Amino acid sequence: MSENKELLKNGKRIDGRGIEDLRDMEAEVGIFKRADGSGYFRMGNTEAVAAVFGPRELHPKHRQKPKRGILQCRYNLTPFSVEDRKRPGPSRRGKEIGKVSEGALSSIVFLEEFPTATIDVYMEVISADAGTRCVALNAASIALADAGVPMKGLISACAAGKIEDTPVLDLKGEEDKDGQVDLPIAMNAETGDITLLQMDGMTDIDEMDEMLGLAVKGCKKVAEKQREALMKTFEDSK
Amino acid sequence: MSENKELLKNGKRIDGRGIEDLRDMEAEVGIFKRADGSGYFRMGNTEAVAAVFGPRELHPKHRQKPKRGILQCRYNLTPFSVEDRKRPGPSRRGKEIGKVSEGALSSIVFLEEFPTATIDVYMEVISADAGTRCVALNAASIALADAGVPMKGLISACAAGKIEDTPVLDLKGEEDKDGQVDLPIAMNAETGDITLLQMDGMTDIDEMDEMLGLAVKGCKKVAEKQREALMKTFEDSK
Amino acid sequence: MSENKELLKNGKRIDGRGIEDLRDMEAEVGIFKRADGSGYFRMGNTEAVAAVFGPRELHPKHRQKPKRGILQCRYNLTPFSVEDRKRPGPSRRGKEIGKVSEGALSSIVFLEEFPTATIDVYMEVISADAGTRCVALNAASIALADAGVPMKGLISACAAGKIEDTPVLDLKGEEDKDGQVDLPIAMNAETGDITLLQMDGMTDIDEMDEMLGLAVKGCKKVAEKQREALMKTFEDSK
Amino acid sequence: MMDITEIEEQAALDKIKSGKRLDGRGLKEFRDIKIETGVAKKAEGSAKVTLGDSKVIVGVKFGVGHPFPDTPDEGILMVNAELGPMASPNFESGPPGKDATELSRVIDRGLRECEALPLEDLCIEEGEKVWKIMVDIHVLDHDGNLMDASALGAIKALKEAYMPGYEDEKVLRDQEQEFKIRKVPIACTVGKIDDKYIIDPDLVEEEIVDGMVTVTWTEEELCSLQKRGNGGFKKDELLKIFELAKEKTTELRKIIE
Amino acid sequence: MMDITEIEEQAALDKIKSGKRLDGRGLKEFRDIKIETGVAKKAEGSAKVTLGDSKVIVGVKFGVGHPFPDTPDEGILMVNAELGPMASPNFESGPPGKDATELSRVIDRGLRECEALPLEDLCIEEGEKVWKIMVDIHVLDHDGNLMDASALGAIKALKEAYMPGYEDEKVLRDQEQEFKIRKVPIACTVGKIDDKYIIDPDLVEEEIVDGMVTVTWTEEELCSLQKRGNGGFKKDELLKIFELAKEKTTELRKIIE
Amino acid sequence: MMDITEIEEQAALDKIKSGKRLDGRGLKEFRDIKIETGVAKKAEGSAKVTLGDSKVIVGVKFGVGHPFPDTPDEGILMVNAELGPMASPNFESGPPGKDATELSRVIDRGLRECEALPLEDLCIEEGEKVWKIMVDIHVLDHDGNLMDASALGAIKALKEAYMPGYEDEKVLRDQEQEFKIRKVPIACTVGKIDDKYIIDPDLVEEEIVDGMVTVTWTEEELCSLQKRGNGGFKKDELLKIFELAKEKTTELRKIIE
Repeated sequence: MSENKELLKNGKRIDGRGIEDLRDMEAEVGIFKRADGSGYFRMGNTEAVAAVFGPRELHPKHRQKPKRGILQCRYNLTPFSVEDRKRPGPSRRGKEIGKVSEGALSSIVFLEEFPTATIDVYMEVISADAGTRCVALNAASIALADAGVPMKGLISACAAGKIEDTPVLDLKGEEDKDGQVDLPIAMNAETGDITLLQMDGMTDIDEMDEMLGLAVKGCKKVAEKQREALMKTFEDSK
Repeated sequence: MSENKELLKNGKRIDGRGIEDLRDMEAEVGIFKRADGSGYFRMGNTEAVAAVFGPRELHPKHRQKPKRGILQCRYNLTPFSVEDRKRPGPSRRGKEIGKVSEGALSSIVFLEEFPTATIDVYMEVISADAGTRCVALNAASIALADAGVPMKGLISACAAGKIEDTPVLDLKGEEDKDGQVDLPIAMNAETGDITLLQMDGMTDIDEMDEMLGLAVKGCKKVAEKQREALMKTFEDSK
Repeated sequence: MSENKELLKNGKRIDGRGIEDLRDMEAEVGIFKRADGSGYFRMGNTEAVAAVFGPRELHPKHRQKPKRGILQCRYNLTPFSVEDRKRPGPSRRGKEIGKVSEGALSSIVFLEEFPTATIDVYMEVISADAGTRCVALNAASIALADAGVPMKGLISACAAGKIEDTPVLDLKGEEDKDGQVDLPIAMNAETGDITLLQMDGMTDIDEMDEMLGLAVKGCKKVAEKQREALMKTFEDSK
Repeated sequence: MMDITEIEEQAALDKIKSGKRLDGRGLKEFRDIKIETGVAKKAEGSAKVTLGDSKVIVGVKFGVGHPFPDTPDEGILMVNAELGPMASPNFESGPPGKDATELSRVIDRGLRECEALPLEDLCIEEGEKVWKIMVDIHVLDHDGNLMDASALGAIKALKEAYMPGYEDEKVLRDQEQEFKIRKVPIACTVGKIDDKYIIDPDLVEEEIVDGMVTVTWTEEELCSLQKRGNGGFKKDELLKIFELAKEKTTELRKIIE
Repeated sequence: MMDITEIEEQAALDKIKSGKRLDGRGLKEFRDIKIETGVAKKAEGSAKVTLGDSKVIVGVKFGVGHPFPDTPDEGILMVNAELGPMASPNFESGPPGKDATELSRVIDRGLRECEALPLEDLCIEEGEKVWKIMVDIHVLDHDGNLMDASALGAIKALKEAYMPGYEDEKVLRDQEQEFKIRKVPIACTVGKIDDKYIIDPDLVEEEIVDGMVTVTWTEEELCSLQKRGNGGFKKDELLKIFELAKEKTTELRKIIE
Repeated sequence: MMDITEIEEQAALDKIKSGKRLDGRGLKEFRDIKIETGVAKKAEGSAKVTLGDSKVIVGVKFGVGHPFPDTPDEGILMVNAELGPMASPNFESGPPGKDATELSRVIDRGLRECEALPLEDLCIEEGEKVWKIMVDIHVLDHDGNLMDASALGAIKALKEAYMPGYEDEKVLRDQEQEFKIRKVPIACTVGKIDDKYIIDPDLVEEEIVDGMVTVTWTEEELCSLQKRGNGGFKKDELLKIFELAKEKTTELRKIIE
């Protein structure tokens, strides 16, 4: 990661945000008919939809676990979500994000209530301007709630990062490209349990402390937006 | 489609045929030992073989239908059937033709007599000089009869088309390449039910009327050839 | 195969070996924990490891044989085992060697004792300097013994070949590349039953007689090395 | 005994035989259609089509590539469709199956046969570099008649698309060049049940029709046909279906333009 | 209890032990062989081999491609075999499995080791463009001994093949240049049952042999060997098998030429 | 009823809660580590790491290829991991799954983020030809904590590797040029069970931890993080884990150098 653009000027970022500001957010619950639960989430120009199917029987049967269900995630970029069209089909990056997303979401679902079953979470990124895995998880989390899956809380995700040696919250595309550190996390906003954590870039423990602090704050704001959308659906359905 | 060759001259086509003439045909039934039914069909330089297996149990089991059997088609060009060698393996074109062939053949088979079963129809094009899907279906249809599958009739297929603004029957290679419309159909020649219909090119309803009329006539002639081949096998086996 | 290097000089080969000499060998049994049996074998700069799993249930079930087990082999070159990195994944060459290895090993295992089961043999070539299939089989054979699979004997393998019109034993890389014939065999050294035999190159029956004679001698020496390694493990485990 | 699906199918069937439909529509009426554009911010053009409860998003991307050997001075059109596991509990992950392949190929032919796109104008360097127009159809929610929804989405996304600049071997997506389509092919799927014809079959209806024909019209010409499903049609029925489709695509054309 | 296959296998076994075969052949006799050429009209050469009830079609296509880096001035030979689901109720669709791969590689080695094809003469532009000869073996009906049938079909199709012209980066298939093969490798598969050797095993016999060896001979030289199946052979048995195969391939050679 | 695995897991859990481990180790102790180099004779660098009963072999190969368009004057690093069926009764053949992909990508990031390799020095011809460094991780025996073993193996194999020569479009592997790595990233995986932290979890422990974090340190800087498994960590726990990993990687660094 290099720094050839001026990303920070008088404490303001290229899009006018302050250091601790998230991009504007939008959330919607229950957007699809066929899925058991579904959700949409947008942060700035990054947006994703998620659909949840299940709990349902897991095939092939030899993969079933007798004492608990499993949660499986598929993360995908639509071909038109990026600058240069992405070839359809699984990518190495997508496989990895699918796996860490399973780790992030499994801990909040009462999987022991669904022995032998699977809960399938499909996330599609519609447009990608940094933070795609966080936005996709935010959509997935409300889709799980929409599906009525028994959950211990909501997962809320956002990234902190470092640009021009300064920790900031929620990188957008140019900041991610020319920034120094990218630190996406996902968190149960009520308990403070961080269930996804990845980091690229060079840093130290003090900076990590600062960036994690920012990210935790960000997740709490994301959680508000998610709850608001869920509440709206709940009210609408009354 | 462009028109840079003279395809019609004094009502005669490049190979001397008139507008309503089919290419010469050849048909043979029962050409293979291992298959439950098999057939060969040729129209001009286009030729195909087909083999039928089943009714037999469908795997994997979760795809079985409790109240009726299914009919599955695989359409394939052999690597040496075309000008430039075709890489082995499924192509998008082949998948689509497989699907419309299933639609064309399923309606004449009493699938409700074979709950949970599959009838597998494999079609291989040996040489391709236009009209491959029709020729392959003609072979498949007699292969189904050869397999003793209970059927409501025979499926007979041929294409009409438009060259130099004139509707003609059964395009051959050069006509297809430089022609304006290609209209392959498959039909139960006894009932007149058209079970495959595709069309490329620009036309209107009047022309469609004319081309469909030609194609229907063509299918009836194909049906005669098919019946003749089946009869011959029947007599041979007496 | 061409002859542009001097491979033989005064009866000595490029590495100083005589015509009937094998390269130096190393063998080790029981090198892995998770596998039911495992082995390592080296001849000169060619080395391979093998792991055996089973007898265990064969999936999918419709492939099970009611009266006997099957033995399945996977032969693979690690990406870094050859000059130019090999792309991971199955190759045509690897598939063929897997198949002939199944033929070579199946005959010495009492497969009739394991109806419906499979014994899976995985062979990985760590470095390839000619004779890889033989070295891999030598490792696989001791891995089978290590797994406690009931066997009629050991399979021992090595290649004979022809360089500068002279039959020699156990080609190394340069000899294989510029040699005239490559003749890998595998043998039950006690009974003299040859269970793998392949040959590339031009030869006649007299030369074959001579080369087979050399290869048979070679296999017997290999068998000694294998037995020594098995004995050592046996003593160690006492 | 009938399961829930069968009961629903039977109800839909009875209703159609009486000249009505379960959701209250007339036989020759489309479900509600909503078309939004600019929905995929990184695409040069995009459209999301909501047809009843079916949802399809189409994105158009421009790229630069080698021309095909037989058309060295023409741009390339690629149409791809994904029917991913998100859209239906019955879909699985993996490469496009028969349904997705048919979907993309029918849309492709609709655009190609009427020469909707000015491919001859999309050559950068003859025999070496031409523009590739990549149309990706992504099905989000499948409640039937994906063909008509996808055809609408594809032509709408193409109408909205701009062409990026190209300089020094680089695609410049912040430069927007005009890109004009020439024809507007529109698909209409007609299903047959006994002697009734229905427009825009939903998922349940797709299961019970005797057969379907997807008919693609430009303003004046028929440019693609695809009979789908298992049943058969008499010649005269087909001619009536083409007429009906012409009438309905004329209606849809107003929404698009 | 034995199922039908087992009963058939037992009958075949008993027969062979008594020196005869179920279909009346002698132990060292091939089934009826029919070879037709020119069967695939778009191929530069083709042959269909009927060996008893086994049917194999082989097509030869020429194309132009990059040479391999280590042989910049030589043409390329590619042999591929497809054992598709048409040929046997036990075959499945998909990429070539172990059997198809072995089949193609044994035929390939038979052609390559004796330098049957004049690959050195097939260079168009050194390091850039050479002819590729693509031999595709397509199994239509599998009743055993595909190896010998395919080897026969491959060499016959190559003998019949012409080489197209090449001008202005285009393959001209209406120009027919002479293309001469130099050797005629022929394969003969010998199976062993107890102390008996059989030639040309059919499908049932392939299941009951102790092992098989496919031996490929040119007029004078042994050019490829492949032991198949599970059993083992003593050295002296092998030498006898090579002799027997030489005798039988000499017979087959007459049919081919 | 509990099966054997569950009994073993329960025993491991009880032990850890009492501050010990089944194999006698302390909570913050690695298993025995053995590193051998030069184990793959055709690789430019290789290392075999034995970590308890886990065994991983890493080979480094150099090749020449096209640079990426956005870094026309930089070499290319590729990291690949294979978790083949040899390493565990539960693994299947096939392309890398989620576990293998995560493994290779975490190792890749560890090397890439701290710029361990002098990629800028590996350009042969700008925009045309650069060196590719291909690091292949091959798991031989899987008894847990493949991440740390693979990271150790990768950096050790790279440290041992030489760079071949390149002349006349050919890679000359008998010429050995110096190739210096700049940083030594080392991974340490820390697992959490209730309020206990363990280092280097074995296979059974990987099943029972609440969660794990793989932390990669160079001498001075944190260069990659990956939380793994299902559980969650409080922010303060994470900071403690990073400290612990720093301490342990400093120990491991001594073995490597």
